[in-house]
Amino acid sequence: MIDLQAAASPPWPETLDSAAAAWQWMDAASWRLAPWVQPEKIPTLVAILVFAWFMFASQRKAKRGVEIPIRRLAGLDALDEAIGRATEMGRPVLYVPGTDEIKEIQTIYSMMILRHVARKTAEYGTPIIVPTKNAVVMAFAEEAVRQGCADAGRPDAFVADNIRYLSDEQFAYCAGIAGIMYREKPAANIYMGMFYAEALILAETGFLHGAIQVAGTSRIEQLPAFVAACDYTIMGEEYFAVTAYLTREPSLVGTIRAGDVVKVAAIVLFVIGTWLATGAQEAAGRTWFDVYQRVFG
Amino acid sequence: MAGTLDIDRRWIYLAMALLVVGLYAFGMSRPLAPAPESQRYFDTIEKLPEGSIVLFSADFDPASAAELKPMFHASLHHMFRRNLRVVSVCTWPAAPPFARAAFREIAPQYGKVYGRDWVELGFLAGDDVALGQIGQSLRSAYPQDKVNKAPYDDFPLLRDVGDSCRGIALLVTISAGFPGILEWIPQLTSRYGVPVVAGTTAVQTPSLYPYYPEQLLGFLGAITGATEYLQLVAPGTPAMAGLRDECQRRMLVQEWSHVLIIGLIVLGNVAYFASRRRRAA
Amino acid sequence: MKREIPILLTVICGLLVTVAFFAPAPDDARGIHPTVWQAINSELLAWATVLVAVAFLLGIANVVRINLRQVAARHPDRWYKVVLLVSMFAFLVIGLAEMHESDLPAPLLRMLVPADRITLQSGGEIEGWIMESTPVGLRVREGEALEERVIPHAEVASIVEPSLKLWIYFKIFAPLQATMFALLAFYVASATFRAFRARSLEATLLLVAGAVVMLGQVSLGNEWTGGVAGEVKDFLMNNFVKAAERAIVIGASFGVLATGLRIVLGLERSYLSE
Amino acid sequence: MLVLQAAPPRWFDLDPAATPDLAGAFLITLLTLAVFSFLYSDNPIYKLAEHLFIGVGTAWFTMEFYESGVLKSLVHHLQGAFVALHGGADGGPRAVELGGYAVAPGWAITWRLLAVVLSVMLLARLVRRDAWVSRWPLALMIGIYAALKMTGETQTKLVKQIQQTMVPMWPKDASAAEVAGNLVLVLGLVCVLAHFIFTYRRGRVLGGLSRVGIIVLMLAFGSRFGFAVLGRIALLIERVSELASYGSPAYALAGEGGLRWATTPTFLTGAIIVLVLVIAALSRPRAATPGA
Repeated sequence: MIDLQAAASPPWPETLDSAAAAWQWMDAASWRLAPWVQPEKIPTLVAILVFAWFMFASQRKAKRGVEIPIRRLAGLDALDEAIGRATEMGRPVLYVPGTDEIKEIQTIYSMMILRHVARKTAEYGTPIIVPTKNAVVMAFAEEAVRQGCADAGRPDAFVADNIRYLSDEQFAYCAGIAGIMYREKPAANIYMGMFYAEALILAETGFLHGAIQVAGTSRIEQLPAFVAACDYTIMGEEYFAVTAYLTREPSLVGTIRAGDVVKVAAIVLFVIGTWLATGAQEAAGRTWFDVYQRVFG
Repeated sequence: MAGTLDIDRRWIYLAMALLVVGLYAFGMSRPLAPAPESQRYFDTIEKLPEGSIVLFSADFDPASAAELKPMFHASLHHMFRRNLRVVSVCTWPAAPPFARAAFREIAPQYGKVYGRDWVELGFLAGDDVALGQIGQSLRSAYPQDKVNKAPYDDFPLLRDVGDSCRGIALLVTISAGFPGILEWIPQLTSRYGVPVVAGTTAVQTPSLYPYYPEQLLGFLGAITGATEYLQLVAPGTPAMAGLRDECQRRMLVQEWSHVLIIGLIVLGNVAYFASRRRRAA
Repeated sequence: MKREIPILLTVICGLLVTVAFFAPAPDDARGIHPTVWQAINSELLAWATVLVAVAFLLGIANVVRINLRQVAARHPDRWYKVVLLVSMFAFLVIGLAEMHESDLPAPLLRMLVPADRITLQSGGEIEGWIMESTPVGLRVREGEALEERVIPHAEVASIVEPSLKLWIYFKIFAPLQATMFALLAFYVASATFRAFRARSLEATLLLVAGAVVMLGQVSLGNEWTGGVAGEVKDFLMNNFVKAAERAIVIGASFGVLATGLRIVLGLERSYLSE
Repeated sequence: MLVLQAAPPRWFDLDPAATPDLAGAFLITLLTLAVFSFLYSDNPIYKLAEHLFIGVGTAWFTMEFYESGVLKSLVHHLQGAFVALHGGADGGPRAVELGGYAVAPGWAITWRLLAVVLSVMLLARLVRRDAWVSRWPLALMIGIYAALKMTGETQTKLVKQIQQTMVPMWPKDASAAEVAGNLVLVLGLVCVLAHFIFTYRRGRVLGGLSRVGIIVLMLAFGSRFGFAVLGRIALLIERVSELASYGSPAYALAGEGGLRWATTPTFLTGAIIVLVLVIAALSRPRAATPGA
């Protein structure tokens, strides 16, 4: 049986000087690679390996205590300012940990932020109210506030019945929180975690009661409502950066460091691509821009 | 209060309700200027050679049917008019009744025969996994069809699809969220190279722009996209003229509702800055 | 045993699916036929589909358990919980009966599933339950003793298949879900007026861009601004929004990549503790 | 939705293809207005509608997941494999295709029976909440999901996005808008990415880029706000359109001329809802409505 593959395979170029030769080399290489791996998926493999390398390298560095600087995020200053204002006015702080279950990554990180906020409120002696939409999240929230008070050296500041499970149903949860805002008049509302359509209603009701509001979520759909109605909003990836800044947890710091490195790489790569594309407009035939773009699959 | 006209929110609800009901009763239809994305969606289906197989995915539910059901019906009319062969799948559990109703209503108008011109395969659970399985092999994803409950291999149309989407000329997905177009692109388009066009809700439209026009050839965004597409499909399809007029009638209400919202933004901020100046003075 | 085996399973399945992604694509022209990787990938995905469905059925058991406990605990809304449970089980019975129409015994079939009506070319009408559509004809159970008979396709003029399951879907489930989401139109209007303030540069830009987009989408906006709103909106969407959304997409891809890597390499423990 | 006036609506008709029947019209309008009544205040008929929605919705999803996950992937697949056991030309086994790769039916059956075993292990959670045996199927599912998303989305959302941003800055015969467009696209992307960089020292350059990045981000959120308004209002208009179609004379029960609309489902159920709201308001002591 004639080996069809060998007969039809494109030849290797003699020299690699011109763009056309590089293109021919790519054709020959991908023809020979095809039975083993999909050639246009190799860039994805490279991206995964590069990211994994930086992630585990910086994670190991973080574990060994090497200080990976995460810049001070304005969101944290806004949180401190909100808690300070509530303390001046002698009114409680309301902390809403999102409306999703505990298995959602943003709810887990919200618990870590809650611990930081609880430490601050315990230091200032300001009450903190945490309404939850889910019994399991309430248990985690209780634990977070208790540890926050312990961090501040004031375990007695922990008030168990300020951590309340209101209801599992979306609009009933909002009505419950509106009730708390009306009766206990918190001066600072903090919304951290995964939110759905209720973000709009909570931010509106909170604004009407004149409270300073700080929100944080990585869910893009709800960010417009928060930005328009709250005093400060921690947006998208900043939410994970805030958690990493507060907890210094190695795997999270490693991820954010690796993300930054690949972002800088991405910027460099497509700036080069744009520069090549601009130069390559007039040239006929195969240009280095085509070769460069084909490298990305 | 922080400079708000603290009126009861129900007055605003009343204003919105009166505006919508009144203008809808008024019933004037307002055509839309064609948008490039909707035109490309139409051209992509129009240019398909006759008899090519389209994977038509219904990924929506009653909550998004207001915007997506007109797109679904118009796309189906367009496909049958172009004599394309349609394989219907659903990745949202609430979508099958809409797909079944659309095929039952539209297929007879073009004399299409179930099994030869279209096959309905129904819902497949698993979100991304379902999409991955449909891409990898439709046969292992759907041992039987949904209507006749006949085995997969009884249908010549399904045999032509083959594996790894080799037989699929175009993927058309009418998607309301997750799983939808943003999952079809990784699992089908970039993995098996299947061209895709999509219809989507207003909330998801902005997140399609990064993929357009390279990975996503064209898309219909929101009720405006649906109306633009209906204006392109209706001339060749009398049955769609009624739906086009209905959507154009809704455009009148849509316009003035937008004006109301913009008015509310301006009014709210005027009151806000007035009170701040008063408090500062 | 309780922790190592699950993590081993995660790593094995994760690596298999990852390698299958890079496995060669079947290409008849080149003589590359589907490899075992395609089979492994397809089988694992089938397993995941089964397990997702079973996990969902577990979720239902949870919903029933919570509501039953609340009814027993004389919760103030307990009569509404009773309505919830009764409507759920009733609709479940009707739906499952209609799904297994062909293997139901006669009394149950007559009670739960409405009969189909087949009008013949000869004008006659048959009332019975269509079991299957074979290449030969329609296998139908009809008459008192529900005996089976096959009606060749040629004889059939039209078929009406009444369905109580679809009736409940279109008359109860669809309007309720559609209206629940329609409420948001009112909430947006109220929040816009009472809380959306141009308090900072960011919020001002957001509100101005929102207004421009809202005008650009509809023909009225274009008429008032002589088409400028539409052009500004298109420029905004195809450049500013495309750039920002692309950055958000790139940023989000790291999150998925990081968690994916940790899970597939067996470093993620959190799901074992819940 | 536009109601095709092919035939006058019958009182009760289970045929999904027929003109919507009167009983259905009453039910649709009653439930729609019951949910809208929540806008005035929470009331018993809204609570009823909400719990009915959760009950019917949960049942529907259960049926669909049962049909797709259990019936289709297990029962039908195994039936097909058993048929293939003897379906071969000489009565011998005929190959079953898994993902296009021919597999002996015996193997196909054993593999899929493993999925049955895993499902039973998952159902153990019904007996004991944190049954350790249920962790095996969960671990398997999480591994498959993570790998599938990781590979697909890295290609689409990272590599391809970088590839597609390489647009010429000054396309040859391009209009000013196109040149500005490409400029905004590339610089905007650089600035927003720069804004989300956290572990590099934020000097003058990175700070400046970040400021511009926020502006581009806010324009994107503004467009999302505009589209959200468009979408929500479209849902409301469709509900009004359906209520109007069931308020048309064709659905009137009786009466002629001007008063026909008074006997249509929309008007009658509307009257019922108003009645319920009045009774609910009178019976409840005049407590101020919290934050409403």
